Amino acid sequence: MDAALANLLSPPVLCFLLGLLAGIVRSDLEIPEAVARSLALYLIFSIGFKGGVELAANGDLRPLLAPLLVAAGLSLLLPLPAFGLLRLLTRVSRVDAGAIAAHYGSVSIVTYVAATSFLQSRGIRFEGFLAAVVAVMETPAILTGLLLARAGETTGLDARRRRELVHEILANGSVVLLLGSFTIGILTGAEGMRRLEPVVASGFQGVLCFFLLDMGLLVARRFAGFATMGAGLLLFGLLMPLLGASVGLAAGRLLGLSVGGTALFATLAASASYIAVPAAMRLALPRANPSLSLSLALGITFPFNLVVGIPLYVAAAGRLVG
Amino acid sequence: MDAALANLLSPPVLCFLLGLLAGIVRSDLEIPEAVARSLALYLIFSIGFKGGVELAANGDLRPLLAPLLVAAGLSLLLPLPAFGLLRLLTRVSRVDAGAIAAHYGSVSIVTYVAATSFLQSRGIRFEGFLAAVVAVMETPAILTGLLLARAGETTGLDARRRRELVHEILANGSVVLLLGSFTIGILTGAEGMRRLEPVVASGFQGVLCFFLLDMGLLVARRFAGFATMGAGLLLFGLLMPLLGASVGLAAGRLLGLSVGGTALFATLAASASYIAVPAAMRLALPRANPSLSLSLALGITFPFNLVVGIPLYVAAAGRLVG
Amino acid sequence: MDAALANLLSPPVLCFLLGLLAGIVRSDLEIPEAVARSLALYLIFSIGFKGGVELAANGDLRPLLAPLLVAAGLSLLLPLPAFGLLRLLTRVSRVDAGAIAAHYGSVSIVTYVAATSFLQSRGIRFEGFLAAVVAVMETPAILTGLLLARAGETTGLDARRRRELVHEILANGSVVLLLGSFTIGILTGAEGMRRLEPVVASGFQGVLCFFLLDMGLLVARRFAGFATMGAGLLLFGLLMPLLGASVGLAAGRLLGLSVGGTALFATLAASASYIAVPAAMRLALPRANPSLSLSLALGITFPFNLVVGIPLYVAAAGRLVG
Amino acid sequence: MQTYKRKRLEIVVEKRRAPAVLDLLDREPGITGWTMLPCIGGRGHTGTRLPEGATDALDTVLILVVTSEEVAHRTMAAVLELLEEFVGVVLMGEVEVARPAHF
Amino acid sequence: MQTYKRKRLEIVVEKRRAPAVLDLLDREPGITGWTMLPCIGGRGHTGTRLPEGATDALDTVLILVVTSEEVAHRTMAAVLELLEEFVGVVLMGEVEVARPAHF
Amino acid sequence: MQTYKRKRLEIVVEKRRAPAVLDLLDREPGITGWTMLPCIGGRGHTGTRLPEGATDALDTVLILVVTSEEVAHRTMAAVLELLEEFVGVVLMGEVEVARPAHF
Ligand SMILES: Nc1ncnc2c1ncn2[C@@H]1O[C@H](COP(=O)(O)O)[C@@H](O)[C@H]1O
Ligand SMILES: Nc1ncnc2c1ncn2[C@@H]1O[C@H](COP(=O)(O)O)[C@@H](O)[C@H]1O
Ligand SMILES: Nc1ncnc2c1ncn2[C@@H]1O[C@H](COP(=O)(O)O)[C@@H](O)[C@H]1O
Ligand code: NA
Ligand code: NA
Ligand code: NA
Repeated sequence: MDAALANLLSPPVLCFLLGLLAGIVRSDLEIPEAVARSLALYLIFSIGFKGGVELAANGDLRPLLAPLLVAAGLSLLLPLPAFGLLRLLTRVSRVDAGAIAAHYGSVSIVTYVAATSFLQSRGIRFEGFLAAVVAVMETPAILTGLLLARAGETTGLDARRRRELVHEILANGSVVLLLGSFTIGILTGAEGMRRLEPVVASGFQGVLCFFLLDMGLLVARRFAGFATMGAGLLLFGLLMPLLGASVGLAAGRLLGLSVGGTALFATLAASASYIAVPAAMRLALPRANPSLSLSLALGITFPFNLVVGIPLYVAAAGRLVG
Repeated sequence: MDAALANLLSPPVLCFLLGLLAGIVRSDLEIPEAVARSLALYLIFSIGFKGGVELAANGDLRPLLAPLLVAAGLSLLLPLPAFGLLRLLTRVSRVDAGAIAAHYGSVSIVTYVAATSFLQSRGIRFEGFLAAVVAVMETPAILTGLLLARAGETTGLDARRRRELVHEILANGSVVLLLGSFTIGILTGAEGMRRLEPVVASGFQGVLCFFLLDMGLLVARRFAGFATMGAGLLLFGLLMPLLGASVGLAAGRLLGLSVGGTALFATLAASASYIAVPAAMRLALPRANPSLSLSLALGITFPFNLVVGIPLYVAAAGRLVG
Repeated sequence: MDAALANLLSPPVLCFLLGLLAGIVRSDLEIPEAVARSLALYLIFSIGFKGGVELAANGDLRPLLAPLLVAAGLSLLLPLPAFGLLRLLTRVSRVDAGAIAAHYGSVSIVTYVAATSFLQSRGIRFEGFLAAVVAVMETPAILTGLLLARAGETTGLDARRRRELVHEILANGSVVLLLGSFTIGILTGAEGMRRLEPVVASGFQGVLCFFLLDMGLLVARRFAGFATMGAGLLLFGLLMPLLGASVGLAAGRLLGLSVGGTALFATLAASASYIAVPAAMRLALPRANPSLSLSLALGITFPFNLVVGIPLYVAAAGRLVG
Repeated sequence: MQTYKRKRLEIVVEKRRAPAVLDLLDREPGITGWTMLPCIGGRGHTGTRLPEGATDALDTVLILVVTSEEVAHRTMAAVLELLEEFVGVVLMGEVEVARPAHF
Repeated sequence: MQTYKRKRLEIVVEKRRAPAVLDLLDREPGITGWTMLPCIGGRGHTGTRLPEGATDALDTVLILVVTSEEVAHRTMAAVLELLEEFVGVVLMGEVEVARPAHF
Repeated sequence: MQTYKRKRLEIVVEKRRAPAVLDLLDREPGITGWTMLPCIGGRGHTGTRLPEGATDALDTVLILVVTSEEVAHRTMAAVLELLEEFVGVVLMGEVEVARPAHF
């Protein structure tokens, strides 16, 4: 309870709520796109780099393997229950259900960032390699979502489209930046941190605040689409993160992660992508309706996780692991 | 004198002069619009947040009420002498005079920011609630300007336009951001400041410098329009801030504000809006010529206040209050 | 060797390589143009301002004169061997050869910035006035390149075009910003630095990293053009910096500069412009192919200097001067 | 390639009026789509506009609509009525498309 | 001023598909150039797109090509085939130019 | 809706040459306005241009002018003369407007 309130009254969440409010009253407040996207790149770079530096400090890369494999597995498998739930609760087409399922198997980097910020403010530590876990969870879900969407079709993707898709999955900008900055963190270690600290560490909370302000504006704009979406979809947007978080908590516990690490694993499983997957879906499933999945991932699941989910998952991880 | 020189030789003012010079020699120096606008949002957020934190530290919200009421009153009333002066000194149309008067009743956030920076560099403190005063002064002037411009017209705005206008006044982006960040500052207090300090406080002077560099470029571009504007208008752009400042000084003194607070009150009254009001005027008085009011507010009054006005008002406040 | 490895494993160079890699695998990673250009302005402002502050601390402006004159001379003369080499090694037209020669007589500010960052990380000091040297070297080369390109033509530029060109050379954005911030540094000195330190100094390394990430992406995009460019041009892109560096080392030694100063002089002479000169060339030699010179300056010489050249020039300066 | 004639409307309005214009387009059943492009300056009866770092109050956009002749005429009239005294121009041109059902 | 008739193609596609379209244009010898403009929103059969701070996945661009009638028809067909099930529209209009060799 | 015929000029030039073109337009009394749009790339006789983070030297813009036939011809010739050896293209098309006095 106390943690939930602390989360609610933290500058990042308040900035999100401010953006949400501004959007709801249709204020003309607007963060230019070019800047908002650059702030996202900054956040990705920062968590990757800090994770790498942290890992370099411990020196031991072995404990990385199991979490990475489990994470990739989660990303591959979570679209299955998501797809099932969608077919059960809603009447969206198979193609749209596959596309949405892919978003939920993947992860939201900003939700992860907000969770690390929450942990830090509570003084809870977590494993540095989790930045790599984020990267590894971003894209496998795209494959499953695609197979689900195309199942029953006689013609698959032709060879060129398949090549393009594999490329899109491997060379996705946020994956490359996250793994790249993680590697730079490992290679440059404490000395690198000394040089970049004022930007990647001191500036982090402030940038997160501005970025979440913009997220609030974007989320509010999504609300308009809810009227035509149906209660089943909205319900899915709330149930799926809880289901994902449960699986994530179990996985974190099995892997023997710390309280913070388990909470982050849960947060990742609970979150839905709105950067990497939408881009890949335009190529993989161009006929899927992009507004539908964005409205769910951005309009429902993101605010739910940010405001309610994160403190919940941290509390649950505390009980389960602590 | 000494203060005037210190102001002139401070990095923010020198950056403004550099931008001005670059603009006058028609250099191709250019700060991309998206970034300049984001820097403005940063400045607004910072002064709101810092004001809120300051207020939270004192704990007492009561002394806020009188200054806010007086400020709103000033914003409502200052357009009257402005309109009068314009009709006296110039031959602009009634519509344009109303629009310009609205700009001068409202305030320039960047001028305010520059004034706080000047006070800080001189070690003069001021009341935290002044950030809220800024927000409260932004929009009432729009109403008065509109009434002045439309007086004599038989048909007012129709119901839909009136609704749109009220919305524009209340949901104006800079007002929402300023009041929002002020509230976040109050809610998160010292702990919030600890988290955002590197961005909202340490970075402030540097960002202000870059922003003023861009302002210099914009102001220089306005100079081209002066040729066609007539001496009366230019005179108005210099007289009106002095008149506003006098009223502001008196108000500050009556309200029992500190030297810094009185100087800021004067600065606000002396300044003219070029963010909030131009936006509202496009809706309220679409036939008003936007270049005219921007050339005055941005091209004359802003540089006058920045270079000459601020140290003057601070000195006057020192005499009056100190 | 050790220095070369340290350079290679520094965050800025690793960020460049990450961008290069992302570009080569055709990742969709992309830093918005508006932001990338603003980061460049930040870097220019920072080195100018820091140079000015440093100079103000020493107080003595006399030692400036000789280096500035020599620098301007270098910029004027280096296009001559560049032009000769191009005619010898390649079959580009006279106009293109003149345009390319102008780029190589001028300097790359980002290369200079990376070199100062390298020096700082090794604890090697350098003269503050070098920021002014950069400014002075930016544009004289344009004149020589133009004369070389137009030699043999009976009709020169007409009077209006000549005026436009002189204006472009004197009022070039990066020159104005560099000299302006240098002057602001001199005028505000230590007190100015105290106010801007968190932005211009602490943030420097981080911003440089992001900017070089973008440079990597841009350089990779240039690689596509190499196929059609011919080995002679590529060779020129590697030989010319070595030739320039040798001249620069000799000049630094003659001027009695420190090890750091000599290394920076060499770096400047070795580097090729891709900000100021391309802009001027569009006016001076509109028929020159801009992709050709940008591919050379950005695609070959810039990465060569960044990764191999800088540590080499520093080592050479150490032998020659230390 | 077989093509079909349609009308191409171009509407230049202030960015802040664009939502009202788009609402109008979205309410006209004959219109299947539109495309919006940013402008970086303009001149007209209300003076010259160039990009301002400080405020986006004067920004304009260009909205492109391809539709049938009948709908185009109706829409042109409706947009001009909506704009009323506000800033803006509406242009109508000819265009050919290959997938007639799409427009 | 003497002018010559050409065709003016406008292609609206997702930014991520633009490289494929530009490749196609660059491979067609009859085409001497193109111009690409950014869009800040659009509506079509795949719903409404407005600028997103978080992702550029839905961004679109407008590509303008001026060329001869014959090449224009060929290109229109080729672009529509390339787009296949992807998002996008292709428009063809008339235009006059003064330097016929340039296009 | 009653409409009136006008000409629609499109001028693609380097951003750094745009002020010269706009000056020319502002000096022609027959022209009541123009609209400028940003480009994010282009190809022509001077090669391919794509956005550069480092320099805006190669940026281009598209300037749109609606005016009478006579003025359009005069302006097309004047712009081409101004551009001389500089980069750029000028296109002329047909357009209909509803408020003839505005153009
Ligand atoms: N003749 C014209 N040709 C092209 N664009 C125009 C023309 N007249 C006006 N515009 C555009 O429409 C906007 C508003 O025009 P106005 O309402 O006349 O001030 C201007 O800022 C231009 O972008
Ligand atoms: N009728 C139309 N008029 C103008 N632009 C259109 C039209 N239909 C579609 N578009 C543009 O083409 C994009 C893709 O359309 P669609 O493939 O139908 O979703 C839209 O986002 C619009 O930018
Ligand atoms: N055929 C064309 N169609 C459309 N745009 C063109 C064409 N040719 C040139 N352009 C545009 O005009 C610019 C300058 O062309 P150029 O002077 O031929 O290099 C190019 O970068 C394009 O943006
Ligand atoms: Na997930
Ligand atoms: Na005022
Ligand atoms: Na050089």
